Amino acid sequence: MRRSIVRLENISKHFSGREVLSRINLEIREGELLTLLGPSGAGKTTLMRIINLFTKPSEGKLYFRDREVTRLSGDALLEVRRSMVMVFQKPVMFSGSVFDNVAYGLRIRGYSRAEIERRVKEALRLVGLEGYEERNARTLSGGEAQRVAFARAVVIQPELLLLDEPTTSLDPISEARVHSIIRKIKELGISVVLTTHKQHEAIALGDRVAVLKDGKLQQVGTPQEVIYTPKTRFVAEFTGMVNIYDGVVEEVGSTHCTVRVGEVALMMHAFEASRGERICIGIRPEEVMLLRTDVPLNPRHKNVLTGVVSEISPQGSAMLRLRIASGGFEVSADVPRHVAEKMSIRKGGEVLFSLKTSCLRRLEE
Amino acid sequence: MRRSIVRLENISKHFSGREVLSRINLEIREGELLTLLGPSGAGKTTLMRIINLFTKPSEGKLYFRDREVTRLSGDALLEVRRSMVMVFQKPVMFSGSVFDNVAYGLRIRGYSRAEIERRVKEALRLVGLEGYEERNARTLSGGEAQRVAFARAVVIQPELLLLDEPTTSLDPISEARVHSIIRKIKELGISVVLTTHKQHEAIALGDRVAVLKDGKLQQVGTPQEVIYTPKTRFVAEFTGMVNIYDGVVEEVGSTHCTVRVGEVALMMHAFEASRGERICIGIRPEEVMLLRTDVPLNPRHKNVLTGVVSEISPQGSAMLRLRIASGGFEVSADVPRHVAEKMSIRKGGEVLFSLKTSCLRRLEE
Amino acid sequence: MEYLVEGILRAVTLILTLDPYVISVAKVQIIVSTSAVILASATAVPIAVLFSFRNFPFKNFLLTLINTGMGLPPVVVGLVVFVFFMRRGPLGFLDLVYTREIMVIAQYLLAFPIILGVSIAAINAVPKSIRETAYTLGARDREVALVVIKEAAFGIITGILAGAGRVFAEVGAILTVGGNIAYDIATPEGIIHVSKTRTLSTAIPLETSQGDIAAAIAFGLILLTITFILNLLVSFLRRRASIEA
Amino acid sequence: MEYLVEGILRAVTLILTLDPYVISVAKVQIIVSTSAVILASATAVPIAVLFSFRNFPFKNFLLTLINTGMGLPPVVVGLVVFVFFMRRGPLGFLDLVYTREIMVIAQYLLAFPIILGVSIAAINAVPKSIRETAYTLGARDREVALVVIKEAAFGIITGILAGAGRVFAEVGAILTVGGNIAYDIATPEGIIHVSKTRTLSTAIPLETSQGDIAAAIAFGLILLTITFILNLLVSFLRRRASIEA
Repeated sequence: MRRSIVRLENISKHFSGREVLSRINLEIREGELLTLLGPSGAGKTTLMRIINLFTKPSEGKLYFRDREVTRLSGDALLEVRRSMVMVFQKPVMFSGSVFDNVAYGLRIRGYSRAEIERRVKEALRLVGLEGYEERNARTLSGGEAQRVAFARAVVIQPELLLLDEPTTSLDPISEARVHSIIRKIKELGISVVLTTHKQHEAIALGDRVAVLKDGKLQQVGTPQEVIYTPKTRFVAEFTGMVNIYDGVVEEVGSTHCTVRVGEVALMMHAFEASRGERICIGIRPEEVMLLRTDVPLNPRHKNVLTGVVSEISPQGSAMLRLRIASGGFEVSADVPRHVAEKMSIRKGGEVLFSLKTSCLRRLEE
Repeated sequence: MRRSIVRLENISKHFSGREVLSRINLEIREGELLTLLGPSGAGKTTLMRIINLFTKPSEGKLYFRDREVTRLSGDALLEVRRSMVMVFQKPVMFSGSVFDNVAYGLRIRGYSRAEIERRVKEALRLVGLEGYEERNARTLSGGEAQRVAFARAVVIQPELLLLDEPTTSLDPISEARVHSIIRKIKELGISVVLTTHKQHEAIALGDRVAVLKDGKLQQVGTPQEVIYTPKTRFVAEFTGMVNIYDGVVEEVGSTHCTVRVGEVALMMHAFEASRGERICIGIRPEEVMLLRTDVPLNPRHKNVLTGVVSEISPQGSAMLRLRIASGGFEVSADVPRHVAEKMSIRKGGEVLFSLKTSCLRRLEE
Repeated sequence: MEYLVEGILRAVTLILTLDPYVISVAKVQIIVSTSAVILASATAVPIAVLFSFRNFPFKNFLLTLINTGMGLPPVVVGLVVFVFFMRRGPLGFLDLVYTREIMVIAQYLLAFPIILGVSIAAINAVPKSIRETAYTLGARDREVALVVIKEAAFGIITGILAGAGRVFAEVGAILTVGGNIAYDIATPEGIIHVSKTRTLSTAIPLETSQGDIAAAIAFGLILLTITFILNLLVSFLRRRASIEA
Repeated sequence: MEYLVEGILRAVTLILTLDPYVISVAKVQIIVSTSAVILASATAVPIAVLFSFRNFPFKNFLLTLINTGMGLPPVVVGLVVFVFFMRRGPLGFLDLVYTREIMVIAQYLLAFPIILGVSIAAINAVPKSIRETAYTLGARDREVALVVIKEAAFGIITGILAGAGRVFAEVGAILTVGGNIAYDIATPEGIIHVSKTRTLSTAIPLETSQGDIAAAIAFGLILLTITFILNLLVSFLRRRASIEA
């Protein structure tokens, strides 16, 4: 296991009576990129500010490299803070040149002129702004200013880089460029925490994803864990598990359970529950399996239902999302375009589909 | 063909010497939802402002219901503008109650008190803010204010609704809610133009997608046309066609052409070109087909290459993106997770893949 | 120190016993300055709306002129008014020098550019998006103007109060054109002073130079109360405005 | 009208011939007001930085006091200074009434709250994110303060100019504490006036009331030139600041 850089232990934060963060336990490990995924107002920025020692937590302890730093001040605080840098959601430039901006952190650390020039040049190359040294920082475009902010942070060679929503409101091409800069920064061995409200970004960039809602950590895990075994209803919803149902446990067996959703009884892998208990279950739309009607039904398919396609809309470029109604039970299914074509699926047509027992997951509320 | 509501004929717009829009020809049809897709600075907002008669075009003609309205002013302008409403990217509330805000357009049109109350109530229900009438509009959250702005626009029952980047910087759950409101508005028979820089949004919502770059219309078509037959390199890049190559035409046949990209010769469907011409070609990552190595090669597979997987990263929830190097030729391939598992694909492993002739597309620069 | 305390006590007594001289000086101040502010508001606010909604030639030049007017030393404004109205000046036939009327004119000229300038700034500070929202919802120019005025109301009132603050506290202009005149009336109780053109602000330097510290302090206290109320209103409006926004 | 033109011509002549009386009045104004502004700047700007970077008890109360000070009528400030320094007042032993020193003190009290208030506002107007960026990059409090002062420089200078504008144009305070005194000197060319505590702004009402319109206009022109230069500097800085931002 990699060494921990920052560890949060039962961190809570109240602002004027409102609990913005609630009992957060989280570790940031050396060399990893952790994405902090959640909607606006989830407490992502507050968490970042606590890590960067801007905000003192109301309760709990903060460790930096196994040393408690919760209530540091003065020079001790400065020393710890100088190991990390935060890039704010809307970076501001100091008045002066791009060079002045990028050099700032080095100057106050007393580096030599030659060293500063070498490092600034290198940092600007990293973000693709070679030769921008003499430009007035206040005349840069939004995207350029953001890249200067990245250079200004990385030039210090921090152990930990905190990126607060770096791609919010960027178009996809600028976003891709920022992603590639972040990957290059990671290759320099710098650990990164990145907040985002974009599921696809959290998944594409993160070694681990921490999902935050209303100040509570919902789940921490690899991208795959978060997507395929979401712990809570919220994580499921936020990561695109659009089929979520409230059901009642009908049978509890040793290998399987049966859950009733409306008029449909669904078979699931066994879990701990008692009969009559109300639970919440979900299935990802791409795991709904359409079956061919021209061949005999394979008995290993469980939860086979027929339904009528009530809606077809594009889902990204490769998939179509079908809305299928099976009596009162409705499900969304994502099907590759070519499959849908091959099966001549059309609005109003009838389809046969199966919900694999292993793909039906129980969710906490 | 549906009747046209707005038609732009060779519309150009200069601001202090800079050409923000260049010879735009575009038609908005009755009942359709047209998405205007492009990066920031492409001219999307300027185009919306021209349609809403805020900005006069420098050149070209604007038609509303086949009547030229390019240079209207005074009461004639008012009459045309009253047929449409724009919702700005960052909606502002008038000081006063939510009711006052939503009622504004009706009051200045002289509706009766009873009619205003009925319609405001209905509009607030549409956006899910029943019972908010007496709330102070300035104390609403950002998301609530935006929904009030939608209600304020729809309550007038415009023929055309202009939505300027309604979901920029929203998290996925708020975005989904806005999408559902937009779909409901469309069902009321109101035509909608929506600008966005999000490819997935343009594709999921639009009956047609118009792609704009640097003030020039790159392509207008159904979502499928824009994704699978992008006309230009830019449209291809912006809609996620990540494999784009510069090549040289080697052979021009009646059914097929051959194009050399580095050391690889690729066979494509025939197109008009002369030998030695430099062209640009692209293929979508999900159309790169991985082949099984344990069965004999099917002769209908063309452009079969072997390569080494140099990188694997998650692409959304259902797919993995492989970076494959075949000598100097590199390609990204999106493969469903379960397929990748079945084929035991791993970093550093060797794969066999095919680029279908019909999936290789020529792009204009 | 005792002398000072005694002076303050006598000043308070003068105010509480409604000393006719003190009252008449305060009355002149209030009549003149209030008239000037009312006239300036009535003319400046409509012009501010016009400025923000219409383009016309020399608009920028006029704006510069307003800004210059806001920065003009009151004593110079007083001097200009004086030379126009002095007996051998171009408007001398009106015979207004050293009357309350000319004091109103001078203070009007002081209040007008401030009220106009602040009102224009308040209207321009209303986000452009407010106007455009009204327009896109189908409003006419007149209706948009109403929306904008409503949004700018706090700022406009602040401008009026700032104008009031300038004229109530000002000495130079009112001294130059008004002359600081009081006269005597014989009453059964004896001879008392009554102000013709003497105001709170011009009376203070006069009384101090004549050694009547108690009267000067009485005038100072009344003046302070007036400006205190004006400032209180301004900060109240600021707070209201920041809650609204 | 001719009389007016004649007055202006004679005023210009007085200025161009460097009339000793006119020069000595202008000199008193410039010495007194400039000293006051320099002293006020030297004390107010460091205090403004302190205010923005340190929390201490009664901070809000002090801020309210500063705001009140900015709105205080100059004539009342003059009165307060006068009663403290008058012969039988608590500081009477210093014997400063009707000297240039007490005029500097009074104008210092006028300039100080404006410079302090505007500087605090300018420093507070520097986005919080500038400070936080400096902090996250590893800056100490002192280094962050330097960054913020650099960003607020235009605003602070504007504050100093506003203070200068207030004291150069002001009549009430300087008249109350200075007494508007000039005396006569016999020279071979005859008797001439020389100012002791008479300034441009206090001389104008006096000269108009004594009928020497030419001298009043001469003083007005010089005063106007000074305030014009101050305003020019302010609007130049505003433009620079808006280009920077």
